[in-house]
Amino acid sequence: MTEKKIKNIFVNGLITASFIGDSIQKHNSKTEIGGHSIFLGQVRADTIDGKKVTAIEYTSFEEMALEKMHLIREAIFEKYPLTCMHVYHSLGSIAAGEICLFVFTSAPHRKAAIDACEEIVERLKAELPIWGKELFDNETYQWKENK
Amino acid sequence: MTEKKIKNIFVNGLITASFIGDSIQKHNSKTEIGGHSIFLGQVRADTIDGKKVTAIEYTSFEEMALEKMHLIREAIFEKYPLTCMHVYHSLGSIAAGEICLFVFTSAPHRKAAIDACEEIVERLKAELPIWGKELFDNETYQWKENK
Amino acid sequence: KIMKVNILFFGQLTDVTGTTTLVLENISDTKSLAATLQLAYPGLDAKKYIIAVNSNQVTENTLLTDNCTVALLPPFSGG
Amino acid sequence: KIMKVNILFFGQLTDVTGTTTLVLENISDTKSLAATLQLAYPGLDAKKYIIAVNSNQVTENTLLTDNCTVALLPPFSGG
Repeated sequence: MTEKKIKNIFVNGLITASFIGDSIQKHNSKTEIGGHSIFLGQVRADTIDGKKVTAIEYTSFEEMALEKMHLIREAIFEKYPLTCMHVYHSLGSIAAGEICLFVFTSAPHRKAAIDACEEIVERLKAELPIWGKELFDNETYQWKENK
Repeated sequence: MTEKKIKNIFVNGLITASFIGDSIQKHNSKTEIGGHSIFLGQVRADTIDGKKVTAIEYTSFEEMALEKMHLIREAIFEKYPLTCMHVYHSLGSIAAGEICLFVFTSAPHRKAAIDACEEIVERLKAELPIWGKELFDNETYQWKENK
Repeated sequence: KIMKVNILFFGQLTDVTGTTTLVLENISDTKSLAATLQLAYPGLDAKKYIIAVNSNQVTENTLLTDNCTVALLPPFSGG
Repeated sequence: KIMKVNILFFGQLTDVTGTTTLVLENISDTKSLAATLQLAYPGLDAKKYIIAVNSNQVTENTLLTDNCTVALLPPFSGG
Protein backbone atom coordinates (compact mmCIF):
# COMPACT_ATOMS: atom_id res chain seq x y z
CA MET A 1 0.00 0.00 0.00
CA THR A 2 2.96 2.37 -0.43
CA GLU A 3 2.00 3.25 -3.98
CA LYS A 4 -0.40 6.13 -4.37
CA LYS A 5 -3.54 5.32 -6.30
CA ILE A 6 -4.48 8.61 -7.90
CA LYS A 7 -8.16 8.79 -8.84
CA ASN A 8 -9.33 10.79 -11.80
CA ILE A 9 -11.88 13.49 -11.01
CA PHE A 10 -12.25 15.00 -14.47
CA VAL A 11 -15.23 14.54 -16.72
CA ASN A 12 -15.36 15.84 -20.26
CA GLY A 13 -18.45 18.01 -20.51
CA LEU A 14 -21.33 18.44 -18.12
CA ILE A 15 -22.20 16.19 -15.16
CA THR A 16 -25.68 14.83 -15.78
CA ALA A 17 -28.44 14.49 -13.18
CA SER A 18 -28.77 10.81 -14.09
CA PHE A 19 -25.07 10.25 -13.36
CA ILE A 20 -25.65 11.77 -9.93
CA GLY A 21 -28.75 9.62 -9.41
CA ASP A 22 -26.84 6.47 -10.38
CA SER A 23 -24.03 7.42 -8.05
CA ILE A 24 -26.50 7.77 -5.15
CA GLN A 25 -28.15 4.46 -6.04
CA LYS A 26 -24.85 2.57 -5.78
CA HIS A 27 -24.65 3.35 -2.06
CA ASN A 28 -27.69 1.37 -0.97
CA SER A 29 -25.59 -1.75 -0.38
CA LYS A 30 -23.42 0.19 2.09
CA THR A 31 -25.77 -0.17 5.03
CA GLU A 32 -23.33 1.37 7.49
CA ILE A 33 -24.11 4.76 5.94
CA GLY A 34 -26.56 7.02 7.77
CA GLY A 35 -26.10 10.27 5.86
CA HIS A 36 -24.91 11.58 2.51
CA SER A 37 -23.92 15.16 1.77
CA ILE A 38 -23.74 16.40 -1.80
CA PHE A 39 -22.58 19.68 -3.26
CA LEU A 40 -23.27 20.55 -6.89
CA GLY A 41 -21.75 23.50 -8.70
CA GLN A 42 -23.96 24.85 -11.48
CA VAL A 43 -22.91 27.35 -14.15
CA ARG A 44 -24.62 30.65 -13.41
CA ALA A 45 -25.83 32.96 -16.18
CA ASP A 46 -24.35 36.09 -14.58
CA THR A 47 -24.81 39.40 -16.32
CA ILE A 48 -21.60 41.48 -16.33
CA ASP A 49 -21.59 44.93 -17.95
CA GLY A 50 -24.69 44.03 -19.90
CA LYS A 51 -23.22 40.78 -21.24
CA LYS A 52 -24.65 37.45 -20.20
CA VAL A 53 -22.58 34.35 -19.39
CA THR A 54 -23.74 31.54 -21.68
CA ALA A 55 -21.12 28.95 -20.65
CA ILE A 56 -17.92 28.45 -18.70
CA GLU A 57 -15.01 26.70 -20.40
CA TYR A 58 -12.91 24.80 -17.88
CA THR A 59 -9.27 23.86 -18.30
CA SER A 60 -6.86 22.37 -15.79
CA PHE A 61 -3.27 21.43 -15.19
CA GLU A 62 -4.65 17.95 -14.74
CA GLU A 63 -1.61 16.12 -13.45
CA MET A 64 -1.05 18.62 -10.66
CA ALA A 65 -4.78 18.91 -9.92
CA LEU A 66 -5.09 15.14 -9.45
CA GLU A 67 -2.06 15.05 -7.16
CA LYS A 68 -3.46 17.92 -5.08
CA MET A 69 -6.87 16.25 -4.98
CA HIS A 70 -5.22 13.05 -3.79
CA LEU A 71 -3.67 14.92 -0.86
CA ILE A 72 -6.98 16.57 -0.04
CA ARG A 73 -8.70 13.18 -0.16
CA GLU A 74 -6.16 11.64 2.23
CA ALA A 75 -6.42 14.59 4.63
CA ILE A 76 -10.21 14.45 4.62
CA PHE A 77 -10.30 10.70 5.32
CA GLU A 78 -7.79 11.28 8.11
CA LYS A 79 -9.90 14.04 9.65
CA TYR A 80 -13.47 12.68 9.25
CA PRO A 81 -14.95 9.19 9.81
CA LEU A 82 -16.27 8.82 6.26
CA THR A 83 -17.49 5.70 4.50
CA CYS A 84 -16.81 7.14 1.06
CA MET A 85 -16.10 10.23 -0.96
CA HIS A 86 -16.48 11.03 -4.65
CA VAL A 87 -15.46 14.15 -6.55
CA TYR A 88 -16.09 15.01 -10.20
CA HIS A 89 -15.21 18.23 -12.04
CA SER A 90 -16.04 19.08 -15.63
CA LEU A 91 -13.56 20.11 -18.30
CA GLY A 92 -14.53 21.86 -21.52
CA SER A 93 -17.45 24.15 -22.18
CA ILE A 94 -20.40 23.83 -19.77
CA ALA A 95 -23.57 25.77 -20.57
CA ALA A 96 -25.36 27.95 -18.01
CA GLY A 97 -27.73 25.79 -15.93
CA GLU A 98 -25.57 22.68 -16.25
CA ILE A 99 -23.61 21.03 -13.46
CA CYS A 100 -19.80 21.26 -13.46
CA LEU A 101 -18.90 20.04 -9.96
CA PHE A 102 -20.17 17.08 -7.92
CA VAL A 103 -18.83 16.40 -4.43
CA PHE A 104 -20.38 13.47 -2.57
CA THR A 105 -19.52 12.28 0.95
CA SER A 106 -21.14 9.50 2.98
CA ALA A 107 -20.71 8.54 6.62
CA PRO A 108 -22.42 6.62 9.41
CA HIS A 109 -23.37 9.95 11.03
CA ARG A 110 -24.43 13.14 9.30
CA LYS A 111 -21.99 15.60 10.86
CA ALA A 112 -18.91 13.97 9.31
CA ALA A 113 -20.52 13.80 5.86
CA ILE A 114 -21.70 17.43 5.98
CA ASP A 115 -18.47 18.93 7.34
CA ALA A 116 -16.26 16.89 5.02
CA CYS A 117 -18.29 17.84 1.95
CA GLU A 118 -18.04 21.54 2.72
CA GLU A 119 -14.32 21.33 3.43
CA ILE A 120 -13.66 19.48 0.17
CA VAL A 121 -15.51 22.15 -1.82
CA GLU A 122 -13.56 24.96 -0.17
CA ARG A 123 -10.17 23.26 -0.56
CA LEU A 124 -10.87 22.21 -4.14
CA LYS A 125 -11.72 25.78 -5.14
CA ALA A 126 -8.66 27.19 -3.39
CA GLU A 127 -6.07 24.53 -4.23
CA LEU A 128 -6.79 22.82 -7.54
CA PRO A 129 -5.24 24.35 -10.67
CA ILE A 130 -8.46 24.69 -12.65
CA TRP A 131 -9.55 27.75 -14.60
CA GLY A 132 -12.94 28.88 -15.81
CA LYS A 133 -13.34 31.14 -18.81
CA GLU A 134 -16.76 32.81 -18.78
CA LEU A 135 -18.08 32.98 -22.32
CA PHE A 136 -20.49 35.85 -23.02
CA ASP A 137 -23.38 36.05 -25.44
CA ASN A 138 -21.49 38.57 -27.61
CA GLU A 139 -18.54 36.23 -28.29
CA THR A 140 -16.30 37.94 -25.73
CA TYR A 141 -15.10 36.31 -22.51
CA GLN A 142 -13.51 36.92 -19.15
CA TRP A 143 -11.48 34.72 -16.85
CA LYS A 144 -13.31 33.79 -13.69
CA GLU A 145 -11.61 34.29 -10.32
CA ASN A 146 -12.64 32.48 -7.15
CA LYS A 147 -13.14 34.64 -4.08
CA MET B 1 -50.82 36.37 0.04
CA THR B 2 -52.15 36.19 3.60
CA GLU B 3 -53.08 32.55 3.26
CA LYS B 4 -50.37 30.09 4.14
CA LYS B 5 -49.58 27.56 1.45
CA ILE B 6 -48.49 24.49 3.38
CA LYS B 7 -46.36 22.14 1.26
CA ASN B 8 -46.45 18.42 1.83
CA ILE B 9 -43.09 16.85 2.62
CA PHE B 10 -44.22 13.26 3.19
CA VAL B 11 -43.61 10.40 0.79
CA ASN B 12 -45.05 6.94 1.32
CA GLY B 13 -42.11 4.56 1.27
CA LEU B 14 -38.52 5.12 0.25
CA ILE B 15 -37.14 8.08 -1.69
CA THR B 16 -35.62 6.72 -4.89
CA ALA B 17 -32.32 7.81 -6.41
CA SER B 18 -34.12 8.50 -9.69
CA PHE B 19 -36.54 10.86 -7.91
CA ILE B 20 -33.51 12.74 -6.59
CA GLY B 21 -31.93 12.77 -10.05
CA ASP B 22 -35.13 14.12 -11.60
CA SER B 23 -35.37 16.77 -8.91
CA ILE B 24 -31.81 17.93 -9.69
CA GLN B 25 -32.54 17.92 -13.42
CA LYS B 26 -35.47 20.30 -13.02
CA HIS B 27 -33.14 23.05 -11.80
CA ASN B 28 -31.19 23.53 -15.01
CA SER B 29 -33.62 26.17 -16.23
CA LYS B 30 -32.92 28.25 -13.11
CA THR B 31 -29.71 29.78 -14.39
CA GLU B 32 -29.35 32.14 -11.43
CA ILE B 33 -28.30 29.13 -9.32
CA GLY B 34 -24.59 28.62 -8.71
CA GLY B 35 -24.68 25.90 -6.05
CA HIS B 36 -26.90 23.14 -4.74
CA SER B 37 -26.55 21.45 -1.37
CA ILE B 38 -28.22 18.11 -0.72
CA PHE B 39 -28.53 16.02 2.42
CA LEU B 40 -29.79 12.45 2.25
CA GLY B 41 -30.67 10.37 5.27
CA GLN B 42 -30.18 6.63 4.73
CA VAL B 43 -31.44 3.86 7.02
CA ARG B 44 -28.42 2.35 8.78
CA ALA B 45 -28.23 -1.37 9.59
CA ASP B 46 -27.05 -0.77 13.16
CA THR B 47 -26.37 -3.76 15.35
CA ILE B 48 -27.76 -3.32 18.86
CA ASP B 49 -27.26 -6.08 21.45
CA GLY B 50 -26.59 -8.57 18.67
CA LYS B 51 -29.74 -7.65 16.75
CA LYS B 52 -29.52 -6.00 13.36
CA VAL B 53 -31.80 -3.18 12.18
CA THR B 54 -33.47 -4.31 8.96
CA ALA B 55 -35.77 -1.32 8.51
CA ILE B 56 -37.13 1.79 10.20
CA GLU B 57 -40.86 2.38 10.26
CA TYR B 58 -41.67 6.08 10.26
CA THR B 59 -44.86 7.65 11.56
CA SER B 60 -45.73 11.29 12.08
CA PHE B 61 -48.29 13.67 13.47
CA GLU B 62 -48.50 14.93 9.92
CA GLU B 63 -50.65 18.01 10.37
CA MET B 64 -48.38 19.43 13.07
CA ALA B 65 -45.22 18.36 11.23
CA LEU B 66 -46.29 20.20 8.08
CA GLU B 67 -47.13 23.34 10.05
CA LYS B 68 -43.76 23.23 11.81
CA MET B 69 -41.98 22.62 8.51
CA HIS B 70 -43.77 25.59 7.04
CA LEU B 71 -42.41 27.80 9.81
CA ILE B 72 -38.91 26.41 9.32
CA ARG B 73 -39.18 27.04 5.58
CA GLU B 74 -40.21 30.65 6.12
CA ALA B 75 -37.43 31.23 8.66
CA ILE B 76 -34.81 29.71 6.33
CA PHE B 77 -35.90 31.83 3.36
CA GLU B 78 -35.81 34.87 5.62
CA LYS B 79 -32.29 34.07 6.82
CA TYR B 80 -30.57 32.85 3.62
CA PRO B 81 -30.64 34.17 0.03
CA LEU B 82 -31.94 30.93 -1.50
CA THR B 83 -33.39 30.31 -4.93
CA CYS B 84 -35.27 27.23 -3.80
CA MET B 85 -35.67 24.58 -1.15
CA HIS B 86 -37.20 21.10 -1.21
CA VAL B 87 -37.73 18.68 1.67
CA TYR B 88 -39.04 15.09 1.53
CA HIS B 89 -39.40 12.62 4.39
CA SER B 90 -40.54 9.02 4.14
CA LEU B 91 -43.42 7.46 6.05
CA GLY B 92 -43.86 3.72 6.49
CA SER B 93 -41.23 1.02 6.56
CA ILE B 94 -37.91 1.87 4.89
CA ALA B 95 -35.33 -0.91 4.53
CA ALA B 96 -31.70 -0.50 5.59
CA GLY B 97 -29.72 1.09 2.75
CA GLU B 98 -32.70 3.05 1.44
CA ILE B 99 -33.15 6.81 1.61
CA CYS B 100 -35.74 8.29 4.00
CA LEU B 101 -34.85 12.00 3.98
CA PHE B 102 -34.01 14.37 1.12
CA VAL B 103 -33.20 18.03 1.79
CA PHE B 104 -32.26 20.13 -1.23
CA THR B 105 -31.30 23.82 -1.25
CA SER B 106 -30.14 25.96 -4.16
CA ALA B 107 -28.72 29.48 -4.23
CA PRO B 108 -26.72 31.82 -6.42
CA HIS B 109 -23.74 31.34 -4.09
CA ARG B 110 -22.67 28.15 -2.35
CA LYS B 111 -22.46 29.38 1.24
CA ALA B 112 -26.18 30.10 1.53
CA ALA B 113 -27.12 26.73 0.02
CA ILE B 114 -24.72 24.78 2.27
CA ASP B 115 -25.58 26.58 5.52
CA ALA B 116 -29.32 26.50 4.87
CA CYS B 117 -29.29 22.78 4.07
CA GLU B 118 -27.48 21.93 7.29
CA GLU B 119 -29.78 24.13 9.37
CA ILE B 120 -32.89 22.58 7.84
CA VAL B 121 -31.64 19.07 8.67
CA GLU B 122 -30.89 20.02 12.27
CA ARG B 123 -34.19 21.81 12.81
CA LEU B 124 -36.22 19.09 11.09
CA LYS B 125 -34.72 16.43 13.36
CA ALA B 126 -35.29 18.49 16.49
CA GLU B 127 -38.69 20.02 15.75
CA LEU B 128 -40.81 17.78 13.54
CA PRO B 129 -43.09 15.24 15.26
CA ILE B 130 -41.82 12.18 13.41
CA TRP B 131 -40.93 8.86 15.01
CA GLY B 132 -38.77 6.00 13.79
CA LYS B 133 -39.29 2.45 15.00
CA GLU B 134 -36.18 0.35 14.39
CA LEU B 135 -37.23 -3.11 13.30
CA PHE B 136 -34.75 -5.88 14.14
CA ASP B 137 -34.03 -9.12 12.30
CA ASN B 138 -35.56 -11.14 15.17
CA GLU B 139 -39.01 -9.47 14.91
CA THR B 140 -38.39 -7.21 17.90
CA TYR B 141 -38.05 -3.43 17.68
CA GLN B 142 -36.97 -0.34 19.53
CA TRP B 143 -37.98 3.30 19.22
CA LYS B 144 -35.23 5.48 17.81
CA GLU B 145 -34.28 8.68 19.61
CA ASN B 146 -32.48 11.59 17.97
CA LYS B 147 -29.45 12.93 19.82
CA LYS C 1 -73.71 20.00 26.34
CA ILE C 2 -71.00 17.41 26.64
CA MET C 3 -67.49 18.61 25.80
CA LYS C 4 -65.44 16.15 23.77
CA VAL C 5 -61.65 16.01 23.64
CA ASN C 6 -59.84 14.01 20.96
CA ILE C 7 -56.58 12.51 22.13
CA LEU C 8 -53.77 11.26 19.91
CA PHE C 9 -50.87 9.05 21.01
CA PHE C 10 -47.68 8.66 18.99
CA GLY C 11 -44.49 6.63 18.83
CA GLN C 12 -43.56 4.61 21.89
CA LEU C 13 -46.58 5.95 23.83
CA THR C 14 -48.77 3.67 21.71
CA ASP C 15 -46.89 0.70 23.23
CA VAL C 16 -48.31 1.79 26.58
CA THR C 17 -51.80 2.82 25.52
CA GLY C 18 -52.38 0.12 22.90
CA THR C 19 -54.28 2.71 20.86
CA THR C 20 -53.46 5.78 18.78
CA THR C 21 -56.69 7.66 19.46
CA LEU C 22 -59.11 8.17 22.33
CA VAL C 23 -62.10 10.44 22.95
CA LEU C 24 -62.71 11.72 26.48
CA GLU C 25 -65.59 13.82 27.73
CA ASN C 26 -65.72 16.78 30.09
CA ILE C 27 -62.02 17.27 30.65
CA SER C 28 -61.48 20.95 31.29
CA ASP C 29 -57.73 21.42 30.97
CA THR C 30 -54.46 19.68 30.11
CA LYS C 31 -53.55 19.13 33.75
CA SER C 32 -56.67 17.11 34.49
CA LEU C 33 -56.28 15.33 31.17
CA ALA C 34 -52.76 14.22 32.12
CA ALA C 35 -54.04 12.99 35.49
CA THR C 36 -56.87 11.05 33.87
CA LEU C 37 -54.55 9.44 31.34
CA GLN C 38 -52.04 8.55 34.03
CA LEU C 39 -54.80 6.63 35.87
CA ALA C 40 -55.94 4.86 32.72
CA TYR C 41 -52.39 4.02 31.57
CA PRO C 42 -50.02 3.80 34.55
CA GLY C 43 -47.12 3.05 32.16
CA LEU C 44 -47.29 6.64 30.86
CA ASP C 45 -45.62 7.75 34.09
CA ALA C 46 -42.25 6.41 32.96
CA LYS C 47 -42.48 8.00 29.50
CA LYS C 48 -41.23 11.39 28.39
CA TYR C 49 -43.65 13.38 26.26
CA ILE C 50 -44.80 16.87 25.42
CA ILE C 51 -48.39 17.96 24.87
CA ALA C 52 -49.78 19.80 21.85
CA VAL C 53 -53.29 21.28 21.75
CA ASN C 54 -54.54 21.71 18.18
CA SER C 55 -50.96 21.18 16.96
CA ASN C 56 -49.48 23.86 19.21
CA GLN C 57 -47.14 22.77 21.96
CA VAL C 58 -48.26 23.85 25.44
CA THR C 59 -46.08 23.94 28.53
CA GLU C 60 -48.45 25.56 31.04
CA ASN C 61 -51.80 24.11 32.07
CA THR C 62 -54.15 24.98 29.20
CA LEU C 63 -57.96 25.14 29.00
CA LEU C 64 -59.48 22.73 26.51
CA THR C 65 -62.35 23.54 24.19
CA ASP C 66 -65.05 21.34 22.69
CA ASN C 67 -63.76 19.04 19.96
CA CYS C 68 -60.15 20.10 20.40
CA THR C 69 -57.32 17.68 19.67
CA VAL C 70 -54.68 16.95 22.26
CA ALA C 71 -51.58 15.09 21.10
CA LEU C 72 -49.04 13.37 23.34
CA LEU C 73 -45.66 13.45 21.62
CA PRO C 74 -42.67 11.40 22.79
CA PRO C 75 -39.12 12.50 21.78
CA PHE C 76 -38.86 12.98 18.01
CA SER C 77 -36.70 10.75 15.84
CA GLY C 78 -37.27 11.80 12.25
CA GLY C 79 -34.60 12.09 9.59
CA LYS D 1 24.72 18.72 -23.20
CA ILE D 2 21.89 21.15 -23.70
CA MET D 3 19.44 21.40 -20.79
CA LYS D 4 15.80 21.64 -21.82
CA VAL D 5 12.99 23.13 -19.76
CA ASN D 6 9.34 22.58 -20.67
CA ILE D 7 7.10 25.50 -19.83
CA LEU D 8 3.31 25.41 -19.49
CA PHE D 9 0.99 28.41 -19.45
CA PHE D 10 -2.57 28.27 -18.16
CA GLY D 11 -5.75 30.32 -17.95
CA GLN D 12 -5.47 34.02 -18.69
CA LEU D 13 -1.68 33.77 -19.11
CA THR D 14 -2.30 32.12 -22.47
CA ASP D 15 -3.97 35.36 -23.58
CA VAL D 16 -0.58 37.04 -23.10
CA THR D 17 1.67 34.30 -24.44
CA GLY D 18 -0.54 33.11 -27.27
CA THR D 19 0.69 29.58 -26.55
CA THR D 20 0.19 26.95 -23.85
CA THR D 21 3.64 25.35 -24.12
CA LEU D 22 7.19 26.47 -24.75
CA VAL D 23 10.58 24.77 -24.58
CA LEU D 24 13.58 26.83 -23.47
CA GLU D 25 17.20 25.75 -23.27
CA ASN D 26 19.85 26.35 -20.67
CA ILE D 27 17.78 28.11 -18.07
CA SER D 28 19.33 27.29 -14.71
CA ASP D 29 16.70 28.39 -12.21
CA THR D 30 13.18 29.76 -11.82
CA LYS D 31 14.40 33.32 -11.27
CA SER D 32 16.20 33.47 -14.62
CA LEU D 33 13.25 31.72 -16.24
CA ALA D 34 10.88 34.40 -14.98
CA ALA D 35 13.22 37.12 -16.27
CA THR D 36 13.46 35.46 -19.69
CA LEU D 37 9.70 35.06 -19.97
CA GLN D 38 9.13 38.66 -18.90
CA LEU D 39 11.34 39.81 -21.80
CA ALA D 40 9.60 37.53 -24.26
CA TYR D 41 6.08 38.42 -23.04
CA PRO D 42 6.03 41.90 -21.46
CA GLY D 43 2.33 41.49 -20.70
CA LEU D 44 3.17 38.85 -18.05
CA ASP D 45 4.34 41.68 -15.79
CA ALA D 46 0.77 42.70 -15.05
CA LYS D 47 -0.40 39.16 -14.36
CA LYS D 48 -0.55 37.34 -11.05
CA TYR D 49 0.75 33.78 -11.11
CA ILE D 50 2.52 31.14 -9.07
CA ILE D 51 5.19 28.75 -10.35
CA ALA D 52 5.17 24.97 -10.07
CA VAL D 53 8.19 22.82 -10.91
CA ASN D 54 7.18 19.25 -11.75
CA SER D 55 3.74 19.94 -10.25
CA ASN D 56 5.12 21.26 -6.95
CA GLN D 57 4.61 24.90 -6.14
CA VAL D 58 7.87 26.79 -5.46
CA THR D 59 8.13 30.13 -3.75
CA GLU D 60 11.94 30.50 -3.49
CA ASN D 61 14.28 30.58 -6.48
CA THR D 62 14.64 26.92 -7.50
CA LEU D 63 17.28 25.13 -9.60
CA LEU D 64 15.90 23.50 -12.73
CA THR D 65 16.93 20.10 -14.04
CA ASP D 66 17.02 18.72 -17.58
CA ASN D 67 13.59 18.03 -19.02
CA CYS D 68 11.75 19.41 -16.01
CA THR D 69 8.34 21.01 -16.41
CA VAL D 70 7.66 24.49 -15.13
CA ALA D 71 4.03 25.62 -14.99
CA LEU D 72 2.87 29.21 -14.61
CA LEU D 73 -0.48 29.19 -12.82
CA PRO D 74 -2.76 32.23 -12.58
CA PRO D 75 -5.37 32.42 -9.77
CA PHE D 76 -7.57 29.29 -9.71
CA SER D 77 -11.24 29.37 -10.54
CA GLY D 78 -12.48 25.80 -10.47
CA GLY D 79 -15.78 24.65 -9.02
